[in-house]
Amino acid sequence: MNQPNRLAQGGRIDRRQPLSFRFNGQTYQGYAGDTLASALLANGVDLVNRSFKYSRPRGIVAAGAEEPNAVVQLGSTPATQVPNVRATQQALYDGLEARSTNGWPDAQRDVMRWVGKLGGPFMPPGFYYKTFMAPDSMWMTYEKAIRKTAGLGSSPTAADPDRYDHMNQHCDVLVVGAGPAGLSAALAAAHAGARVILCDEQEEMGGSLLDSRAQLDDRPAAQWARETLATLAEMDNVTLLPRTTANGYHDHHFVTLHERRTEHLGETAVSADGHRPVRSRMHRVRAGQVVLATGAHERPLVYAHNDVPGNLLAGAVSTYIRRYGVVPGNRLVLSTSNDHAYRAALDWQEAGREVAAIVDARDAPEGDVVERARAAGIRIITGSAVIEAKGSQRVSAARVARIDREAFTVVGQVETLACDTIASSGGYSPVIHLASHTGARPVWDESILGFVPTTVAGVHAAGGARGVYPLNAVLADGLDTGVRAATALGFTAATPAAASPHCEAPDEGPACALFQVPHEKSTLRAPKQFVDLQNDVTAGAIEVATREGFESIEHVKRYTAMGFGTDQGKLGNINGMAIAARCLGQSIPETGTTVFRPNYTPVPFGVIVGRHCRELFDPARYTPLQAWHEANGAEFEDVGQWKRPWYFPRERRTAEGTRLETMHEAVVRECRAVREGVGILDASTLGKIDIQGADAREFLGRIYTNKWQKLAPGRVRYGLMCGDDGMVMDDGTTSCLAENHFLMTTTTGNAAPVLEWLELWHQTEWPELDVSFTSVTDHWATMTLTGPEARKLLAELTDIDLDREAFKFMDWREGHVAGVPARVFRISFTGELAFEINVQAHYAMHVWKALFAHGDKYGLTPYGTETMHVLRAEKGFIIVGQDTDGSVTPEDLGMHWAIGYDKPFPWIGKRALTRSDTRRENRKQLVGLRPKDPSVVLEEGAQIVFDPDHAIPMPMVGHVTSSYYSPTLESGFALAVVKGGHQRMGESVYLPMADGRVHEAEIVGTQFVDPKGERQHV
Amino acid sequence: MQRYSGFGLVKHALRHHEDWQRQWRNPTPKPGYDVIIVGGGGHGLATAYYLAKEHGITNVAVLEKGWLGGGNTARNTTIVRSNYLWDESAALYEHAMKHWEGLSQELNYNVMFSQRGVLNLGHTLQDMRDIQRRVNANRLNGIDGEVLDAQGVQSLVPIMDCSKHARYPVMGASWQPRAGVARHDAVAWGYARAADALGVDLLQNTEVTGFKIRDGRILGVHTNRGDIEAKTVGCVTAGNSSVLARMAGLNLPLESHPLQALVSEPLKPVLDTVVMSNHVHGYISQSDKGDLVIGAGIDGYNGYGQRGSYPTVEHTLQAIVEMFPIFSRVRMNRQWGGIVDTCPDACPILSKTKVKGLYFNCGWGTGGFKATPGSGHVFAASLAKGEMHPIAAPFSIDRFHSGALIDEHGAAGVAH
Amino acid sequence: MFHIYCPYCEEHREEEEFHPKGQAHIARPDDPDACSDEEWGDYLFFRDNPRGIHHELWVHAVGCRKFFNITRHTVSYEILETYKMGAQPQVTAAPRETGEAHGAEGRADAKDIHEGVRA
Amino acid sequence: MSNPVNVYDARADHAVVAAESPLAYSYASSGTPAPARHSRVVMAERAFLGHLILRGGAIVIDEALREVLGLSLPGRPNTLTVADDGRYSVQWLSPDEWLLIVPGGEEFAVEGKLRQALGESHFAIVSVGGGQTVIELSGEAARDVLMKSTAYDVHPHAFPVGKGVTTCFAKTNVILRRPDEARWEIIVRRSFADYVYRWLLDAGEEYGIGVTRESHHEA
Repeated sequence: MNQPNRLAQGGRIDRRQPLSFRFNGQTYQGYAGDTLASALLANGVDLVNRSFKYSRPRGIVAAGAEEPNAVVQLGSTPATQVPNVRATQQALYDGLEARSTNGWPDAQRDVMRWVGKLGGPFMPPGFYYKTFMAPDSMWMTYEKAIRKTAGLGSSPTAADPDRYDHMNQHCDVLVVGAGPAGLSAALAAAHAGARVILCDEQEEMGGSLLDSRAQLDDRPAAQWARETLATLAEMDNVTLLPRTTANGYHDHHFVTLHERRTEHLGETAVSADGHRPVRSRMHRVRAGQVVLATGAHERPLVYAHNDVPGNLLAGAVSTYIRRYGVVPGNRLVLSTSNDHAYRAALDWQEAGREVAAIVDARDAPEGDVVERARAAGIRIITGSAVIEAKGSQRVSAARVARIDREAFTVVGQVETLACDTIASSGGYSPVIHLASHTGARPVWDESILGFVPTTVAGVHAAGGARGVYPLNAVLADGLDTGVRAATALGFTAATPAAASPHCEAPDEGPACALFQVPHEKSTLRAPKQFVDLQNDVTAGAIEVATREGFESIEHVKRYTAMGFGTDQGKLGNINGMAIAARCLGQSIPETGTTVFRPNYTPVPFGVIVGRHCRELFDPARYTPLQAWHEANGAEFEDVGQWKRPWYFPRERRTAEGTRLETMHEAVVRECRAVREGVGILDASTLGKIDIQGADAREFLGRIYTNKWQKLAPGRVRYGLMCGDDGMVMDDGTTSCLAENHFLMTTTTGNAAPVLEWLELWHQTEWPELDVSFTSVTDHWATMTLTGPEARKLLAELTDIDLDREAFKFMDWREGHVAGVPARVFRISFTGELAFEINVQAHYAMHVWKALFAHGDKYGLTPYGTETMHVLRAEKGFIIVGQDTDGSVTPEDLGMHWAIGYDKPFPWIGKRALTRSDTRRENRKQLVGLRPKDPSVVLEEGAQIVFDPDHAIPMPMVGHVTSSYYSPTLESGFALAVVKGGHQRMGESVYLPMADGRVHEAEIVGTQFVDPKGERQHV
Repeated sequence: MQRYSGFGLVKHALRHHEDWQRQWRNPTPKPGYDVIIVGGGGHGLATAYYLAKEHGITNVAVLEKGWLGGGNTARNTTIVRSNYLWDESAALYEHAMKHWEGLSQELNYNVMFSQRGVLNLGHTLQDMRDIQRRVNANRLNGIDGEVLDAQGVQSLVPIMDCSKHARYPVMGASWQPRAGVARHDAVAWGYARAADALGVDLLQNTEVTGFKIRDGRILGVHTNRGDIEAKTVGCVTAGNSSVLARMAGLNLPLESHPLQALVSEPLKPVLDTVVMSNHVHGYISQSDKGDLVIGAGIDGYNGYGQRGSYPTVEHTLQAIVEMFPIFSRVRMNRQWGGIVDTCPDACPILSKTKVKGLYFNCGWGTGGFKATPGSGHVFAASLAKGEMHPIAAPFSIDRFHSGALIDEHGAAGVAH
Repeated sequence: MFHIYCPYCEEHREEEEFHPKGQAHIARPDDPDACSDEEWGDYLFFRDNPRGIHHELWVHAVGCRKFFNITRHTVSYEILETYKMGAQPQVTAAPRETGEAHGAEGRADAKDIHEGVRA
Repeated sequence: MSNPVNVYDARADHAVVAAESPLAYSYASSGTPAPARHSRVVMAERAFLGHLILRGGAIVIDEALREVLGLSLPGRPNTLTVADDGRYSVQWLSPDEWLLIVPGGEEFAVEGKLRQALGESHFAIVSVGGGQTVIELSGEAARDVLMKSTAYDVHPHAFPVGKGVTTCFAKTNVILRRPDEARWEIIVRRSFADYVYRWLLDAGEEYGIGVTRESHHEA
C-alpha cells in the first residue's frame, strides 16, 4: 500500500479499515474517515482536474465546501453518475469510482490545454460577446463547439435507482453548524428547554475543534466536542443531524436541510433489514429562532500562477495533516497576512516535513504563534508575500518579494524559494450565505476585514459567522447566542453554569489587509493571478471589466463570470470585490457585496422532489368504479387529477385474427349503443355541492346568470356561471331537493374552484345570507344510464315510477336502484332519454354490476368521455374550457335563454356584458360547422378564415372548438366560434390546414341531432 | 464606438488588453432631454437605442436606479419564442423575433441568439386541442410551427420520458424551430453600448423619486441626482411600474409577483432544445455554459422581494424530474427570483396615460425578455411620433375598461 | 415559505394551506348598473400593488376554508397582522411624507395636482 | 310550505348489498402487507362509519348535540371530543363547522334527531360518509411517517391527544387527529384514498409498514 503523503500516525482516520477506490482509472487505497480529497492527496495525486476556460491543470486547494477545483464525476454505472461532486466533501467508501470532469482524453494529457495555452490571451472577459458574430447564421455552428468545451460533469443517462424523501421538522432553535459556536449554542438552548435541531454539513460533527490544537477544560478540543455531542444526543429535546447541510434560508425561518444518509456508504443506497433506505432526505424545518454557527472560510491570496497544483489554503494544510494524517507535500512556503495561518507551518514541521519559509505581509508580526514559529526555527520573511508560483503541473518554487501594499508594488529583489507547496491565507470571510438568503444585505466590518450579516429578527450569527475568531471568544459567543435564542422564545435559560469550557485566550496580532498581491509587472502583463479558480477569472479580467465600464460589482461578476461556479465564489468573491475596488479607486463597502442565493452547496434534484415522483408525482383520483373499468379494458383520459374512462375498446375479430378496436371503432359502437339501445357512463367525477339555507335560492340567483326563484322541489335546472368580467366560468345542473336545499353540479375540473367561488362571495360580500355549502362530490357516485332502452332497463331494478308523465325530463326522484337508496335525475347530456343515478359511493359497484346483470338484453354498453363528447356535441351542449376559453360570454354562446336580464339582483357577470367590447356585433360566437365533404372531420383547433386566398398573415375569424365523426349523421361535424357567426348561418367558411389542404364548411346551428329535443323527453 | 471582431481581439491581446474602451460612458445628467426613459433594463435600453437609431432622437436619457440590466433582464430564463395565440400578441412577439434574427450583427455584440427550437408539450386532450389551435393560428400569421406527436417529441428529445408510464404521459407538442434562447446580460449590454454610441446618456444609480406634471402634461422627473426635464417620458420599469405610476397619480391593472428560476451545476451538453410543459408545470433548457436553466410559474402573492416560496421550487423540480427522470441526481446550484408585473389578461401594456407625454410599457409578466427588441422598437416609434405604433396600439390601458382583453391565459400554453 | 396565523384557527399554519386572493377590501359596487365602464374596469382589474405594506385577502383553503385579511410587507414579506373579514387593519402604510408636499403645492396651484408627488 | 330540507337515508342494508370501502380498489391493486414483528407502523381502515358535517352556531349545535348524544361540542379551534366509549366523536373544522362521526348506520337517525333539536335555528347538516374514510396509524414510527407527509407539527407538544386539524398531506388534504395516545386518524376523501394509501405504503416501507384489515370489512 503506497500512500506517500500519509503520516504513520495521527488524524481521525481509521487505519484498520483500508478502502480501495478508483480515480481516473487508477486504483488507490485510503482509509475509513478519509474524504476523496484527503485520499487523493495521501496518494500524491496532484492533478485532479482541468480548468473550465483555459484547461489549466488544477489540484486540491481546500478541505471543505469552498473547494473550487476538485470537482469530479462520481459513479460507475449510467444510472448512478453524480456530476460535479466536490472531492473534499465526498466521504471515501470502498469501491468508490470517480474521474475528472474536464480533460480529454484525460486530465493529465488533456489536448484542450493547448487551446487554453495558445488561446488564453485571446479570451479576455466577455470575448464571446465580441466575436463569433459573423455571419449571424454561423452562431449555431460556433455554439455547438463552445457548448462541447463548456460544462463540467455529465448527466446520468438512466433513471435514478434511489429514492429520496422529506421530513417536516419543527423546532424552537435551529443551530446550523456543530463547531465550537454551534455546540455551545445548542447546549445552551437545549438546557433552557427549547426543542433544538443541530445540523452540520461534515462527515463528523465538531468543526474546527476536530483539528484544533487547543485544550478545553484541560482536555483536547476534539474530546470536548465528543463529550458535548454525547450530552446533546441524550437530551430528548435535541435532534442531531450530521452530514446535513443547511442549504436555503427561506421566509419566516423556514430552512431546508439536506441530509446525506447513504452517500458515504456507496453509490446507491443499500438495503438494511430488508428495507431500502432513502439515499438522502430533505428536512423542511420551521424554526422559531435560528443560530447560524457556520464559521468562516479562509481567503487565499491572489498571486501569479496561484492555481498550479500545490497551492493550498493554509487552513486546509492543517486540516489534512491533523484530521486525515496527510501532508500534501514535502517543502512548504506559507504566505500570510495573519497569525492564524502560522498553524499550517507548525503542523507541517511537526509532521516531519520541511518549511522553507513563512512569508508574512506584515512588517512586525508578534503573536504567540509567531513566536512559536520563530522558536521552532522557521524562517519568517516579513513585509513580503509570495508574488508568483513556479511550476507547471506542480509547484516547484515560490517567488517571494517585499511588497508595498499601499502603493500596490513590489519593492526590491525577488527571492526564489524552492518548494512544492505554497499555502496562503489572506484572512477569513464569515460564512454569511444563509443569512443573506432572506434578502438581508451583509455589511463590511473593517475590524475583521470581512462582511458580517445584518441583524434580522430571529436570526443569530455566532462565532466565526460574525467575525469572532479566537476560540475562547467563539465558545462564549455560541453560549450567549444559544441563551438569547431560547429566551427570545420565552424559555428561561439556566444561569450559564454550564458555561463555556475554560480555554486559554491566545495572544494574536492584528492581521493586515491583503487580497491581490502585487507583481513586478502590471496586473494585465503579469502571469495570470486567479480569483475564481473554477471559472478561470483572473485579477486581470476584473481589471479589464472595470476599464470597459463595468463598475457595479454585479456587472463585474456577470461580465467575468466570477462567482457563478458550483462553489458560488466562496473562495474568490471577496478578493474579486477588493480587486474591483482597487481598480475603481473605491473602498470595498462602496463597491458593495453580492447577495447569495440558495443553495449554499448544490442539492440533488431528487431530494428536492422527494417522494413526489413517478406514480406519486400527482394524486390520481379514482371513482368507486375504477376496478371495473380496468377489468373491462378501459383506456383512460386525464381530466384534472381524475382518471376517467376514455373509451372501452373491445376485441374485434378480423381476417388476420383478433385485435383491439381502434378508438374510432369503439366510439362509433358506443355512440350507436346510446342512440339505439342503452349506454352507461361513470359520471362520478362531476363536482357536487350540497347547498342549504333559507337564502340558498337567493344565493343561486346571484351566482348564476339565470333565474332560480321558481324552481320547485323535485325539479332540475341548467345553470351558467360567469366571473364578474362576464366571461363563462362554469356550468352544470342544479336540483331543488327541497325549498331550502339544492344540489349543485359543476364540471369535473372546476369542483374545487367553484366551491371556493361560492364561499368567496358568501364570506366577503353577502355574509348576511343564510346559506352553507358542502362538497359531496365523493359522497355520491353518479351513473348515467342513457338511450331509448334506458327506461326499460332501469324499471327492472327500481321502485321509482319511471312513467314519462310521473317522472318528467328535468325532474328528480328518490327511491331504490338494485336495493340501494338512490336519487335519480332525468337530465340528459346526450339528447337521449337519460337517468342519472346517484347512490352513496360505497354501493356504486353493486348498482353498476346489477345494471349490467340486467342490461345484456338491451345491449347495455359502457361508454367513456370520448363518446360522451360526440353525443353532447351533436346536441350542441358545450364543454366549458373546450368550447369556451375565458373570453366567451353567455351571449357569445347564443345562450340568451339562460340569462336573467331582469333579475332584481345585479348577478355576477351582468354588468360586464354591457361594456363596449362585450356589446360588439362581430364578437366570436358559437356556431355549428358542417364540412362540405362529409368524410372530413375538421381538426379541433383549426383556424377559420372567410377568404382562403388571402395572403399570409390571413385574417382569422374563429376556430374549431369541438369536432367529431358522427355515426348518427354519418359525417363529420363541429362546433366553432366565428366572428358574427350567429348572423352568418348558411355561409361558407374555410379552414386552411398545415398540409396545404383547405376545408370548406357551412355555418349551421349547434344542434345536429334531434334539434327539437324530442328524444330526451320520451 | 470601438468595433468588435475576432481580429480586434487579437490586436488587443497583443497589447495585453490595456486599451479596451468603455462600453458606455458614465455621464452626468443634463438639466433636460428630449426623451427620458425610466428603467435601464433590456426594454428601456432597446427603446433608447431605437429612438436614436430609427428616429434620430439622440438627446435621450435612460434613468436606472441600480445597474443596467439588473432587473428581470438579469433574472429570466432567456427563452425567446413568438408562437402566441392571438393576432395582437403574435404580431408583437414575431416583430421581436424578426429583430432577434440579426441583432448580434446590428449591435456588433454577440447576444448568442440560439435558434435551437422550443417545444411546448401537451399531456391531455385539451392541451392538444390548444396546441393545434395555436399552431394553426401561428401558421396563418406567418409564424413557424408544427404539431408533433409523442414519437416526434421523443425523437427530438431522446432523454425525455415519453412513455405511457408517466403520471401525465406526453401526447405531443408544438414545435417552433426558430425559437430558442439568448444570452440575457449581453442583450442589455449590447443595446446599452449601441445607444451610448449614438449619444444616449445612460444614467445608472439614478432613481426617479417623482414626476413633474403641470396641466396634465409631463414636464420632467425628480431624481436622487436632481430634477431632469423632458416633455416625453417613457416608463419601462417592469415589476416597479405600479410604484412609479403611483408617483404620477396613476393606477395600473398590475400585480407584481415573484417569479423564481433555478440552475443546475454545469453539465456537458445533454439537452439541445427548450422544453416547456404547462401541464406538469416546468420549463428547461441548457445554457451554453452547461447549466440546466429551469423555471415555472409565479408565486400567487404580490412580492417585490426578488424571492418566492420554496414549494414553488419543489413543484418545478418535480415536473422536471417527471419529464426527465435521468436528472434526479443532477444537482441544483442556485435559485433566484424576479419581480414580474402581471396583467389580468397576461398581455403587456404599451400605452399612453392620462398624463400627456407620459407613457408606460409594462405588464409583460413572465414574457418580457423574448419581446425585448420588438417592445423597444414599437415603443420608441410611439414615443417619437406621439402616437402608438400599430403593433402596440391594441395593448392600451383602455382595454381594461372596454373589455377588449387579449386573453393569452386562454389557450396559449405557458406564457413564459 | 410563509408561516401564516389564521385568525379563525388561532394558530400559525404553513403557506401551503392557504391561497392568496389578491388585494383586500375591494368591495363590489352596490349598483353595478350605475357604474361607468371605467368604474367597472377599475373594480375588476386596477390594483394598488404597493411596494411596502399591502392588505391582502387570503383563504385558509386547506383548513377552515375561511377568507381573512393579511397585512404584509411586499419586500420583507413580514406579516404584520392577520384579521377577520369585516375587520379593519391596525397596521397601515404611514401617510407619505410627500403627501404634505403634494398638499402644499396643490394649494399653491390647484392644477399642479401631481407636482411633487414622490413615493 | 314544503319541507325546507331533503333528509335522505342513503344507507343500504350491508347484509344484502355489497358495499365497498374507499380503499377496496387499493387493497386489490397495491396489496396489503401484513404487519410483522419488525413493523414499526401499522395502518388500518375504519370504514363505513357515519360522517355528518354540522354547520351553524356553536351554542345551538352544542345544545342539540348534548341533548341527542350527550356529547359536548368542541368550541376551541382544532379540538376533538371523543365519547367515552369511543364510538362517537365530534371535531372542530371551522368556527361554524364540525365533523360528527357516528357508528355506521346511525347517521340518518342522528341527523333526524339533531334537526329536531335544532328546530328553527340557522344550521345545516350534510351526510358525507360515502365520500370519506378513516385510516388509522399506530406504532412507534407513526409519527415519522406523518412527518414525511405533512408539514403540520405532529410533535406531542404541538399535537396532544384531543387535537384535530385539516391540513395538507403529501399533495392532498386530510383531516388529521389524535383520538388517543396510541392512534392517529387520517380522514381522507374517497377519490384521494388510493393516493394516500400508496403514499403511506411508500413512506412507511422504511419502517416495515403493515396493513390490518378489519374483520367486518366487506371485500
